[in-house]
Amino acid sequence: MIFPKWTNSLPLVLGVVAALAGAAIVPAVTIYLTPKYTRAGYQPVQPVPFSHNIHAGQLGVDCRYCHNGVEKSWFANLPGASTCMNCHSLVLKDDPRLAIVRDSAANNTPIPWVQVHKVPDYVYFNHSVHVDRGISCVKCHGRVDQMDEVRHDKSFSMSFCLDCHRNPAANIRPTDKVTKLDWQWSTNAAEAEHLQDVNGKKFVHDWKVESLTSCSACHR
Amino acid sequence: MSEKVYGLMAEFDSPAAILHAAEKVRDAGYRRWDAFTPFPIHGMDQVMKLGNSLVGWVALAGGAFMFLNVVGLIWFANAFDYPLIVGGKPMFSVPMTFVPAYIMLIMGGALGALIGMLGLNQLPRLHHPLLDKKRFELVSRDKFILLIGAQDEKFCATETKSFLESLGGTHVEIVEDVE
Amino acid sequence: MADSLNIEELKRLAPPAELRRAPVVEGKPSLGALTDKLSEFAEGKTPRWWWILFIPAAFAATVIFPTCLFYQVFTGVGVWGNNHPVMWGLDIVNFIWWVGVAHAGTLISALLFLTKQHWRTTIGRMAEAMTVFSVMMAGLYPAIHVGRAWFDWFMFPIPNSNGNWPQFKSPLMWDVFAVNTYLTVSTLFWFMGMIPDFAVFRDRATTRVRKTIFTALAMGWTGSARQWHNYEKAYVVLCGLCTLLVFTVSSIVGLDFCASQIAGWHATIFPLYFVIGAVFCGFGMMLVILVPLRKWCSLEKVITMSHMDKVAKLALVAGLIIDYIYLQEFFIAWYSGDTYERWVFGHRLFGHTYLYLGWTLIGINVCVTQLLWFKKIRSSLAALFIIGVLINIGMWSERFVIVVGSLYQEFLPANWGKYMPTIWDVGLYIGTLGAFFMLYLLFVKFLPMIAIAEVKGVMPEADPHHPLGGAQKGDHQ
Amino acid sequence: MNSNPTNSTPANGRRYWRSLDELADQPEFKDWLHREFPVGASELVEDGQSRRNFLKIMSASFAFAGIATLGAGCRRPEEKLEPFGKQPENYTFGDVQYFATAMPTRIGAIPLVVKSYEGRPVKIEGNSLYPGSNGSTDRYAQASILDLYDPDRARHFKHDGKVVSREEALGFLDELSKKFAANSGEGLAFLAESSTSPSRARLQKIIADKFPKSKWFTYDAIDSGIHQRAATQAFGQSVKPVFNFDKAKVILSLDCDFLGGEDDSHNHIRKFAAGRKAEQGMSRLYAVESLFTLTGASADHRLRVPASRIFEIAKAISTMLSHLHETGNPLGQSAQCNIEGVDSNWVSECAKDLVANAGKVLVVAGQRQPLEVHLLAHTINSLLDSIGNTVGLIPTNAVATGLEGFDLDAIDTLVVLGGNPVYHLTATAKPKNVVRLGYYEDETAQKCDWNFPAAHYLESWSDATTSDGTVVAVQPLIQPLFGGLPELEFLARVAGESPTSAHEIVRGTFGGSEEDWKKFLFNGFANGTAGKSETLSFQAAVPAVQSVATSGSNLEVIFYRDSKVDDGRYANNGWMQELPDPVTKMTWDNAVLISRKTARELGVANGDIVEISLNGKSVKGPIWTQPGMADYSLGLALGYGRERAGRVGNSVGFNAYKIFSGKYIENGATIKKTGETHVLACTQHHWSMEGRPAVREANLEEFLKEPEFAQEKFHGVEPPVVQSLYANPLDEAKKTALHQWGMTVDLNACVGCGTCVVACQSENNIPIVGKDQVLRGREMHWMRIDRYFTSDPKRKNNSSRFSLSADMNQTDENQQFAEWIDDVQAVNQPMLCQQCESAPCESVCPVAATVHDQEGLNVMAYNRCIGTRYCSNNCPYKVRRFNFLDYNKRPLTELKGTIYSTTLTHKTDGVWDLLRWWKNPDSGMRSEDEWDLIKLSKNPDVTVRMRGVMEKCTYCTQRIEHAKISQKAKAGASDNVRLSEAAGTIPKTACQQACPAGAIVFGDVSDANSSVSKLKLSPLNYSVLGNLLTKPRTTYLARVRNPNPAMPDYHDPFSTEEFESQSLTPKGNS
Repeated sequence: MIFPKWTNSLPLVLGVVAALAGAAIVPAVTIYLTPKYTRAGYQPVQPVPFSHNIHAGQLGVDCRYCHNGVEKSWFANLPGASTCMNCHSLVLKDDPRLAIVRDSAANNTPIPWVQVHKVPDYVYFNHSVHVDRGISCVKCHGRVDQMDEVRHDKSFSMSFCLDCHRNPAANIRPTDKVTKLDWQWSTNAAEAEHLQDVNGKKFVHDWKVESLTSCSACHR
Repeated sequence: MSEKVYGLMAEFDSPAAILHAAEKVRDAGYRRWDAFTPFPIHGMDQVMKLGNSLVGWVALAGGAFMFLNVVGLIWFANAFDYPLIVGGKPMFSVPMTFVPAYIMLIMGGALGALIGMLGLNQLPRLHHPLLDKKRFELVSRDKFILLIGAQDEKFCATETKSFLESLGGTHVEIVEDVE
Repeated sequence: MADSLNIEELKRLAPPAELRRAPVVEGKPSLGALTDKLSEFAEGKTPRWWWILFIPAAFAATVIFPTCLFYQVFTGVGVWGNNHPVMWGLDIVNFIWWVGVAHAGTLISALLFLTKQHWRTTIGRMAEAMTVFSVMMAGLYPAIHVGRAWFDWFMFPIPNSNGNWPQFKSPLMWDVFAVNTYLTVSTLFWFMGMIPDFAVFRDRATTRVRKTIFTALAMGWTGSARQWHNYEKAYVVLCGLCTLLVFTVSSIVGLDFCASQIAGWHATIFPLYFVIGAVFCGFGMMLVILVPLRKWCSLEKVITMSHMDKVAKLALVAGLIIDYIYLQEFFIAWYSGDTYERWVFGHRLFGHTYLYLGWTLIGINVCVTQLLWFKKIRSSLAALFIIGVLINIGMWSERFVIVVGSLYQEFLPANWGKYMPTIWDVGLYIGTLGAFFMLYLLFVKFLPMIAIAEVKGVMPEADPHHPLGGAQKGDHQ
Repeated sequence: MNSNPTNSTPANGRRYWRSLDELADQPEFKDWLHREFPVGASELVEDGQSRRNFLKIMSASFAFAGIATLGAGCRRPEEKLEPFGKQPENYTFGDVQYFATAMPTRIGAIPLVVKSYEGRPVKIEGNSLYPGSNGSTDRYAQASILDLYDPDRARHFKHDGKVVSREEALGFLDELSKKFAANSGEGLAFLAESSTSPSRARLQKIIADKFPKSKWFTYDAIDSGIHQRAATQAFGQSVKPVFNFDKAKVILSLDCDFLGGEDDSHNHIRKFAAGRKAEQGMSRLYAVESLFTLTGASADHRLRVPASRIFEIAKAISTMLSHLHETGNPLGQSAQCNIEGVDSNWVSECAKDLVANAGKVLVVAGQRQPLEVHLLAHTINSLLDSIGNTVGLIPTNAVATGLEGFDLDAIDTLVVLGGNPVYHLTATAKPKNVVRLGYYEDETAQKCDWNFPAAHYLESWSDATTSDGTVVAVQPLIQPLFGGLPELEFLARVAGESPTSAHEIVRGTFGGSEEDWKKFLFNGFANGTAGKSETLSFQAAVPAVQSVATSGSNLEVIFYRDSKVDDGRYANNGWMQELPDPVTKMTWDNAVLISRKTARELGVANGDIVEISLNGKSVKGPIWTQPGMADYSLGLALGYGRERAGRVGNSVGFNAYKIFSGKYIENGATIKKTGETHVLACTQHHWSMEGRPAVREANLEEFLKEPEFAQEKFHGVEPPVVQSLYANPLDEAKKTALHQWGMTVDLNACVGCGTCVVACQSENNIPIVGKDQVLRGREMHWMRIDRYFTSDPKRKNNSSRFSLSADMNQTDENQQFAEWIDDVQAVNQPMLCQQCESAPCESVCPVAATVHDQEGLNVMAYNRCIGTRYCSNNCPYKVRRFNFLDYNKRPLTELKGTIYSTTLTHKTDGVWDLLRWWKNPDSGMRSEDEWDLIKLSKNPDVTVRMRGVMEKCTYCTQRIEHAKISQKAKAGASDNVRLSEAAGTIPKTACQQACPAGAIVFGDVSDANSSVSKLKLSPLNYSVLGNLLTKPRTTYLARVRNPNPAMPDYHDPFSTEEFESQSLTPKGNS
């Protein structure tokens, strides 16, 4: 006899192990190998400790003050140092943390900001059409006004885009509220949801908002 | 290492012999016994009153499960979750669904049959007391062995042995279960 | 006393000689002798012919095959001769051809089992092995012929963060299911059939290594009546499902063509056409394999001339159906009045560039096949071997003519072009042939190439109601 | 000013833009900083985002699409975004900018609008503001942008073959100028190509004044100035003719390929197409020619005669007309012409037709024809009151061209401006000193002492005059990539002028107020500067030309301007090399064109290399049998056989200049078979349409009788009526979609010039594949022009039935021996994705990589494609193209080879490709500098496809999306999101925009008022292969020919006759 008696339970054990492994691997892959994990949460250290929390949150500077191309271009540009200097030539004018900015403004040496949000090259995302049509910054970038250093908040996977494209009514808001990241229809959650539903449908109808899910919407 | 009696085996020379012996064992009121043969012996099923194998039902269940799953998957993937206009054809229709669902029915049926067979036979079972017996190796060749299990209510090492010998069985031996 | 009575009775009951079934195994061996005979080759010393065949096959499988494969995957489909308009060339020709080769195996082992053809038992296992290995080769082609093979997983319905799914309207999608199912089911069937024989090998094993391996493979098979009971049921079910597969897989491959728009492809006959073509091709391959093996493995008494005769007759039947389909295809093309159809079918025989292949398929599949009507031919092993090789060539030509011949001159003459395979196309084909024969030789050498238990099971000695099975007078119920 | 390059940091930029630093202190650079329409070249350096955006390339890095790149720490690699230090005003990053400029040609200029992305030009369009223009260009203009990014262009200042600094080189020019200022130009000579630039003329004058003893030669290998010289001689004043094909009712072309090989053809095509509208009366074109040209293909009647006999025919016609003019009698028996081999009825009936349409007649002579033929043409034009009607005469400056008096010994220093005289003239001797401004380090550069890299016209300031005399601006879109000099600056430096900046020179020439100047630059042209046509009378004697009878031992040779490489200048332009010749469909080669009969007589066949001997010189080239070619003529395209063109153009074809002596038509040639053969790569192998109703034609008469001749019930053949079992989900989507896109292609307007093909290639980042791949049928053009030769079916031994007909058996290689190719008609059919509503390609894709969007586009998601190629197999139109190899990433040197290097074994820049790919999946098998230029040249709006991916036309979906997004962004919180033709917001596809004939119309078919909807209602509208029920969105307007019933060669269009002979139900039997 080659095999001892305990081997008789081997098939069962192996089966159970395989089942358990499968049960572990599948969620592990879906959690750790998808953009929800690999992208969301990315928070690189930036050359200048610029705080969106202070500027956009506490001081209430509108997003478009710095990202001024966002309504016109596919690209939400980063401001030139000259934009920073509009204020910082007066405020904190000698702060050592702003040395790079002053240098950049004076010598036109670009500040090497680390890119946080990015879609693959074959995806043609256009900021202007979203922002101008009532999709708020917060929908993709999260509460940037509460972040000291910008963090990649959402997954930016294709299904993330599709979720909204399939149901724009649930995400659309008045165009003047687009950059108000903390804006709600109402402070009451249930009421807010109801208003979103009613008004969202109305906007989608009135503005002829399309629910584009075919390839041509994003890929060219 | 403890040894336990597993049963008594007796050897027969022809299919007819073991079939006759089996009939007598059955008639003698034994319940825990089995016949080991190099090939299935026509009529043994009836002698042992095995009835209809459940394998067929397992296969049917496997096939039906796969079929319905594939139909559901296709409807979910192409018509519900992400409907796209493809070639001017409907999102969900019988022709596009039937072929893959049907072929997966075969897959499910086959898997069901194999798994059912293995499961009902409690295979794989790499350790078996009989495999220790030198004479048992002839079962896969040209001998036919009848085994009466020790757990049978009527089992009695000496009586059963003589009973088996009376049936014409040769090489009647005790089979031990080695831990 | 008993013997004489039985013989008297048998003589009375026996049908006339010409209607009598030929014995499955000649020479009336005892069950034990038969077991020895059938295990002999796998247990014996490896003969020289095996090495002579194995070394080149292994070279093709381990050197030529990966070289061609990696070169193609790393460089692009452009290394092949495929072009615009002939986007599919040898890759798909060989795919269909290999699928075809596979089919006879399933047909022999499954359909003939259901129809209770006992003679199938001696060649069934070899046919199944042929099926398994050729489906492996076939399945490889669709996977690697694509431009970006590393994205093949797009074709499987795996939930992903892109939210994308495969497109189930595509016949190629059906192919994915069909080929995978075929590979899985035929492997299961093949393996399950081998379990009792693994037990035979286990019990005969003389070395510890063999004992260990075959004990593991036999999975504890004891041959108990209860095991046989479930086993037989499962076997019948699998046979039924495999029979369905015979008709389904090639039909689905045929759907790749008939669901398209192209003249020469867009025909409802294709599923049947491909099934019969596949079976025909497979019987050809069966002849090619059986003729030498029965001799070299000294299996003349197990795979008798009667077996060869039956395989040849089946090949003839398949060939005749194929001929009918050819006739019908050309007739419909003419009768339809469709310019494009007429052009394509006219060009198959009377065109240019590929007309040699067109005539090859007519010459072999229509003409050479008719030789099988003659008993003399059917009883000549050399003739059968040659016809087997020719059938494979003929069917390969047919695949080529269908795939390339319909693509190279279709609707708009401005698109017309030509296709010539490159060394990488041919190299990959040689590589798959090598891999197939390498696997087959390994199978023959190491695994039970004949279904020992099954053959024993159909011997008269195995019938408890037959005198040779130990039946006494009065046992008949 | 968008940005301030002086402040840029080139630290992480590639070597190209280093020049910006070096240049920063140059005065012309400062000038560039302050000019009107700045560009953001510095962006290239500064902004990582834009650099990424150069190339929307998809690569294997996305193998885990949706799982993100598994870089360090399971995160993607860090990328930097580097914004401006100073925020530029009025500039939005990512926005497209358009600048007006012009491409100078020999006798004119093409007004252009160039699309620029982050400071680099990416696409050239015609300037539709330009009076009369429809915003079209020609193929050369479309392809010229690739030259800008040519990695092989001259990059260095060189002296005696060694690289010198820019300062040193410019210092030399100063010395040169001083040296010759001292001796008033003794021994100084200039050799320039002709130019219409007023600024250059001004500088030329300055030079002539400053160096009175210097000499100036203008020489072009392709002489397009003959029209002007002939008109000047004919009318006694310095005028150039403008041909108004749109005003003509009857046009007679005397070997004039005005639709193809002649300069300014895009204007001619536009005007010609305008006069050929079937519903509104159409002109009739008679062509007498030897080569089969595009003009011949468009002709209603074509007479094939040797080019050297055109004079006789012109003479006969003019004699008949003079007779009429003098006697007032209609043409009688006396006016029969007696030319051997020419049907006299053809000539006399043609003459009658001319007379009958007096005042609306236009006779044009080809530029390769001698002056005498031109004079005869003007004689006829004058007799028939064409002057001032169909022929405008615009006053112009007389330009001396040619090399008369060019004496090498008398020249001390020769300044060569552009051109490639060593190649064109096969010159061997050289003057003492040669200074050259050249775009490439070509054959001429090898022989020059000093080489100055020239700036591309998209990099330089200049001006030009179009063929109708309008002054247009040439302004730069990008700083010279390799610091090349604009021609004007170079000349100014030689002249010792100040300022030397081209900008200031042009500004100086222009004069006028600042306001006018701004307007000039904005519009790209100066309004109202077009020449006014003068009415002059013919006043010249036409000398007789002795015609020579051609035969097998006395062949005629015709040297013609190649439709792709021009005189050789585009030899290193891959788009042009790979563009199929409009007539032969040949790529990457030229050949000895010959007629079937002549080839048979001389025992040569396609691909045989023959040696042509002419006047003691000889050249070897492969034979190509050209249907419809005159017997005993050889057609030789100039511009090939370059030895130092660059990696693309080297040793492509053979150099016909070797036997060229300045005359475009020569007699007395003989050919000899060498026994060698050469493989020619054509993109279309089969010549005949085999009677299939792909192109549908009728004569005008039939069209008037039965306007719906082209409908689905084409000539009595009913399409099968098949009802689909299921409703098309697109029909449901139509209810809510904003637009439904559709296109019509007017086969009556299309002449097959191929501009659309190049435009599509430029717009959609379509790679070139090289000759070997073309031979394997793997060219990548999304849009192709199918060209069929049709013939009298009676001459074909053919039948569609199951017969062993000779024709069916014939391979494409043997078409050249078939007699039917002698007299053929040609039809062209632009073929692009038909955007079928029931697209066969979609349903077979296993991964849904190609699906329909709600607006009826058959879209293709490249990043989803796995490359099963099933879609292409199932496409009846075969308009899908597959990346068999990594065409973008393969090195240029592999364009001609057959061995494919693979990432497994190949090294680039000394590193194994597999390793490079592992580190950066975007890297190619091309060296970094080459790869960078390639990235620059790509359109960032379109994904660059990797190998293994199927690609196709999507009606320029990037343009549609751009228009839709702009409209939606503009609409904001309103429902004004629909694009409409009335509002001018409908985008144009690249092919549509480029088409000189306006044959392609694209638009919203759900808008009943759009022009495409109206065209689809035309009775001429039909679907190709409509009976397959694919329901194409691209439909065709059938072609109507307008032959003269009185002519001896009047017949139904051959394609119709072929169709009827193949059809089971003959005409009238339905």
